[in-house]
Amino acid sequence: MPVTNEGFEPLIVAFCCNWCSYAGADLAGVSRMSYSSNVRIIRVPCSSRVNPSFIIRAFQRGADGVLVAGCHPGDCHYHSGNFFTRRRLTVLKQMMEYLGIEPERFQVRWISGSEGAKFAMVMNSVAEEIKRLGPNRKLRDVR
Amino acid sequence: MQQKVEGYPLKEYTTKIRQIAKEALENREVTAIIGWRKKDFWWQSPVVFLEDPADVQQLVWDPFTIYSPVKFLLDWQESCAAKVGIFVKGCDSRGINRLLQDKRLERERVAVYGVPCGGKADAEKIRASFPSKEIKSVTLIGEELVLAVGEREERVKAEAYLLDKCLSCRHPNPVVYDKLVWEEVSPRQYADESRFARVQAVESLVTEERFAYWQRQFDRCIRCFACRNTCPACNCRVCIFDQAEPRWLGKANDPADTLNYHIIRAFHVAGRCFECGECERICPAGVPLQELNRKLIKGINDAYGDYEAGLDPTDVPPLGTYRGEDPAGFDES
Amino acid sequence: MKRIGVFICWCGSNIAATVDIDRVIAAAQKMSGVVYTDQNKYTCSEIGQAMIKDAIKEYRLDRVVIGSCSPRMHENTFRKTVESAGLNPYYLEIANIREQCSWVHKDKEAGTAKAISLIRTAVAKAAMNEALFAAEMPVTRRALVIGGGIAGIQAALDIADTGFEVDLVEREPSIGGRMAQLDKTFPTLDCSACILTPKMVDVAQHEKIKLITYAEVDKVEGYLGNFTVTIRSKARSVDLQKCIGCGECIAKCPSKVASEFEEGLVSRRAIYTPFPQAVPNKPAIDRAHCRFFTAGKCKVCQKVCPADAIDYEMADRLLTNQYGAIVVATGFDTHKLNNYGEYAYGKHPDVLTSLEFERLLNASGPTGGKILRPSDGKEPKTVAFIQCVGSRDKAKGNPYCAKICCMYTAKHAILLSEKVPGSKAFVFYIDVRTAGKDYEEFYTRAYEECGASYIKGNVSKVFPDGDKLLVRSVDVLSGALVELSVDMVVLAASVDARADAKELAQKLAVTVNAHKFFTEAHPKLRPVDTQTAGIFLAGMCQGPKDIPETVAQASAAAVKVAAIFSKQSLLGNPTVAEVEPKLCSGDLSCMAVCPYGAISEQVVEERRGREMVPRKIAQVNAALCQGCGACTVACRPGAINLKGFTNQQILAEVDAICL
Amino acid sequence: MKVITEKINYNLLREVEEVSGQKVSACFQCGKCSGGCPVVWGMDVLPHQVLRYAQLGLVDELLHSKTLWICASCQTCDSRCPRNVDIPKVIEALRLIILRNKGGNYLHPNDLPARVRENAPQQGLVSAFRKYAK
Repeated sequence: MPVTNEGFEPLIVAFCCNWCSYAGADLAGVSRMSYSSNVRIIRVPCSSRVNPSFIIRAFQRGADGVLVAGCHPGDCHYHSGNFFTRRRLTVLKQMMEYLGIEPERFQVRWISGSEGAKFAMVMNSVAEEIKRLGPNRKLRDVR
Repeated sequence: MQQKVEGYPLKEYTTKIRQIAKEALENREVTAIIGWRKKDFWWQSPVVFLEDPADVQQLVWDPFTIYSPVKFLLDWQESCAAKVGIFVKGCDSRGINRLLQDKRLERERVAVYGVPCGGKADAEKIRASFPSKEIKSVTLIGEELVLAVGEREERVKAEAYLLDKCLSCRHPNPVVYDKLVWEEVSPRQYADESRFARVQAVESLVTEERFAYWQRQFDRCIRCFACRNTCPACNCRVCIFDQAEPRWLGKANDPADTLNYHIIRAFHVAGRCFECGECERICPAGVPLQELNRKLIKGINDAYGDYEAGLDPTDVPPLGTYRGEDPAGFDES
Repeated sequence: MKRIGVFICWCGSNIAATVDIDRVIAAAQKMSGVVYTDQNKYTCSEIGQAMIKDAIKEYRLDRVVIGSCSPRMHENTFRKTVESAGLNPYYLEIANIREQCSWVHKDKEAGTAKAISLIRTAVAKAAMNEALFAAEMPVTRRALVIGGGIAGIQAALDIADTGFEVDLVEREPSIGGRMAQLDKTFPTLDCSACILTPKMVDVAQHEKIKLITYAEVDKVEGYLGNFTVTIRSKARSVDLQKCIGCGECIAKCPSKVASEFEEGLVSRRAIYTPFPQAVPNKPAIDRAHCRFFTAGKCKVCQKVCPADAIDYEMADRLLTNQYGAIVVATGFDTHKLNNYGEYAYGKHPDVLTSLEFERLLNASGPTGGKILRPSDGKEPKTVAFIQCVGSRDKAKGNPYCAKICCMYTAKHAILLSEKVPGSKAFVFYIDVRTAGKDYEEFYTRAYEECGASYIKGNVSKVFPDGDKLLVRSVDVLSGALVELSVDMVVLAASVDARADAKELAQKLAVTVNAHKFFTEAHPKLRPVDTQTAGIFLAGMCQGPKDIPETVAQASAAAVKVAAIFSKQSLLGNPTVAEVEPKLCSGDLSCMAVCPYGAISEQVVEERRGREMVPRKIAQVNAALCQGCGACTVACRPGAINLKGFTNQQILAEVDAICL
Repeated sequence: MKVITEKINYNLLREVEEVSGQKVSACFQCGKCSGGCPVVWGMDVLPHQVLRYAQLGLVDELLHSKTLWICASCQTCDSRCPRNVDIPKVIEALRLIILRNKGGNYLHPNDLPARVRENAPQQGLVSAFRKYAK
């Protein structure tokens, strides 16, 4: 049966580090680069502040996709935070895929404060992928 | 390769264990001993605490001393300041290191007696071939399992009746001990090949099949938290799943919460799990938790280099460190 | 229940054009805890801010949510607004409905829905906001400078000139460092000693500077404003108070050792000053080579000393001092050429390193400033300079560029042409890098005016050939093979971090990179800071650089120090991690991931039954914590939380944003 | 080709510099001359290589090169050189060295095909002989 996701407006939660990706989002705004309004941003000081529990919780509460964005490796405002992020979220992502969650649902990207255009592009591509996948049913609370 | 009878004599092991325990208690080196004893049924050899030297006759070493005694050390240390002696298999000894690395154990308050282990028997596998009610005793002689079934004695190849985790065990000899009970045994052949076999089988499924497979497993989960309670790597004083503020995990039986529990539990032991398999053994619902734990071990090994937890209590687990050139499991462009 | 006020800013038409403000207000009024809502054309204007202050007072608001531009824009403005109305500034939460909403979404329907969601999220977080206070830390207004080369000298002088006390620690018997070894400096060719010596004297005479030579840092504890440093003052065996610096002892000392300062080209005595202009110009006994200390008798120096300053009994002393800030200026080592057998260094006396050649050029050097071949004392007519020896060599040297070699080799070529008329320099290079003011012109002078022949091609091998040296290479520009017979070969040895840089880094709780150069806090924007607050870097210890850059960095570090000392006390960052003792298991996973060394172990007394028992848990030093939150995820039981971004707050945000 | 101590002929290089009035050592081998030369397709040694060989003291190598006779002295290279080296003058100097050494003419009027001889403008002929003959 062909799945049509016409009219489906996904909800995407993006955890953005204050120094790079959140600034990148601001730059996208200042440059008036429009991107999908399905993306909602939560500001965190560093991508290493993002607890896997937050990600799972977002899915439980109905997020159709979750994105964690931080500074490029080596550029972390806190020197090494994103290096830990990289290991932790690599493990989490491997596990979620292993448990049968579509890889596109949970993504991690490096977006610097000067990459407004990249921010907009990534948001659009993530929104597009999630739209194609349809709603998150696997990790969503039933009640 | 046929192992000689004298290479792994369970009876002598037991005698030696009792002797060590007796001496330690009598000399007041320790105030209590943690070991195993025989219970009512042939497949039961649970953990026992002894304080009286006269009780050491209860101690046994047989094919069913499967249970890890390590986690009891936490309770012991919380409740009293005295020194305790503990008998450990290879896997249990890595649990000691696990607690040491997590600074949850004071080494000088524990006397560790290492017992080289030839593998433990799987009661399920035995029941499948022999009438459980007629089995009187089971023992291991060399590479043969010797069963007293009714009036007969049955001798079968042990390998077919050992626990899966023992077949893929890389460290049958204790890695930390104050005293070794017997000579070291040689690690099992083909252990490495079977280590990730089940993980690879699940990996080979497509996404939707994998999800369906795990849903079937987790559907049975009653969230009794036994896997957490028995796991030596799950040694937090207050587990996040027990906290009310913030409430990390919903209390109702929602499948998403069950998934949440299993993802976060596995994440918390990632890079720290040392494959003792206690979680899977204890699970009343038969959730194959080792398939999840080992997936993370495999993933970490592939990405960040081979690492085995519980071998060196002074190193830093893989998620507590990094290298600048680490690969990522996501798009880094 | 919190009393939350929500204020929506139009930002002129910037927000109002894409977001239906009235609908957002209507939605906000229904949110839990919201007791007041208002809107304004420009909330950041004085009128807008006054409106917030009035509402706080009139409606007894205890949390404020502002829907406006990015918090990166006006968070501080509005925090002050809230504070002036008597609330803690951290009771404020901003919803970014301009940069991350109205400016990026064209559709008013979607924009309005998203704005409502963002406001709801901010309200959910604000309800959990707690009053935060920055920790106040007293400052010890005394600086420690480690290393007495040009970097340390400049930093010490600049700090001292701002009126603050400085201790300058140098491990050799004299300050001066590498620059003292140099003859001339590029690109102006002014004499190194002429510009350095006055600064060395200034250091010695400055009333705010305490010079501690022949000493090393043993232990560093504490944090920004409050470091406790133990300095090991090595036994000099000469009493600096008594010594008059006459040099009698040196003249009579019977033990000779290769002079480190002269790069081993000549020898010094066991009791020695490293070089004639040394500061302090008083000797030290090198006990490893002193006849008395090695063989048990001699004492000639004691006999000849007119001031009775020789003290064989002297022992290392440990000095413990308090400092508010530390400047690390420990310099560099030259690359050891053990891996470069092809250049015949050590096999033929006329193959020299650049620093050895520098000493030949120097008027106070072993040849009195004449360029003479070590083998036969004759002037070399042709000299081959080989660049990048150990630099840009992933295989057996350093992968990085040593940065200074191109320029000093140009200098050497120029000086050669001046000192040996009719001579010819051949410079073998991979690339010539001359980024710097007047540098390209200087290099041009070498090949255009001074006749240096630059050959693009790394030398493959140097063959000793009688009293000549045969240099084999290729000129990659023409493709011609090159085989030249020269009188001398000079190797531009790469620069390495100090061999013991990592040990010092560990003492300081700062990091080094793969090549043991100290790591700056940010490669572009904080090149002088380390990631440990209050510890700064100057000069080569951070990475290859030339004298102007070194001096600039040293002065920059001095300003950073002075900025700290300009205050009586420092306010810390209030959004720091904190440990909940009940939850902490004490496994210190947090400590492993903390880039600032802000987490340590502490023992707390805890009730168990009817007794108190000690237990080890983690503790956060708020002065060191920068608030990244990496520890919060490393902590499995969630015992360590980040103020301002707590687990509770973020989970509440997640719950709200998904509604 | 090989640069060896014995082959280096700085005397000849000095002569080139004297005749041309150009400083060969000024060139830093950026290659802009060769990149823009309109007749480079016919050359065996490219303009920047001419200077390189000269710098290395390998003037002899150049004297056998076809390039000297292909160069049209159009000054394209010279007008673009960042180091202000007038390459046509250097090449001219090399030609002169050959011619002077030979003591003869490279181009004799009889070498020209009859049709060229008859139809070529006089000014062109004069200029050609100025370049190719003594």
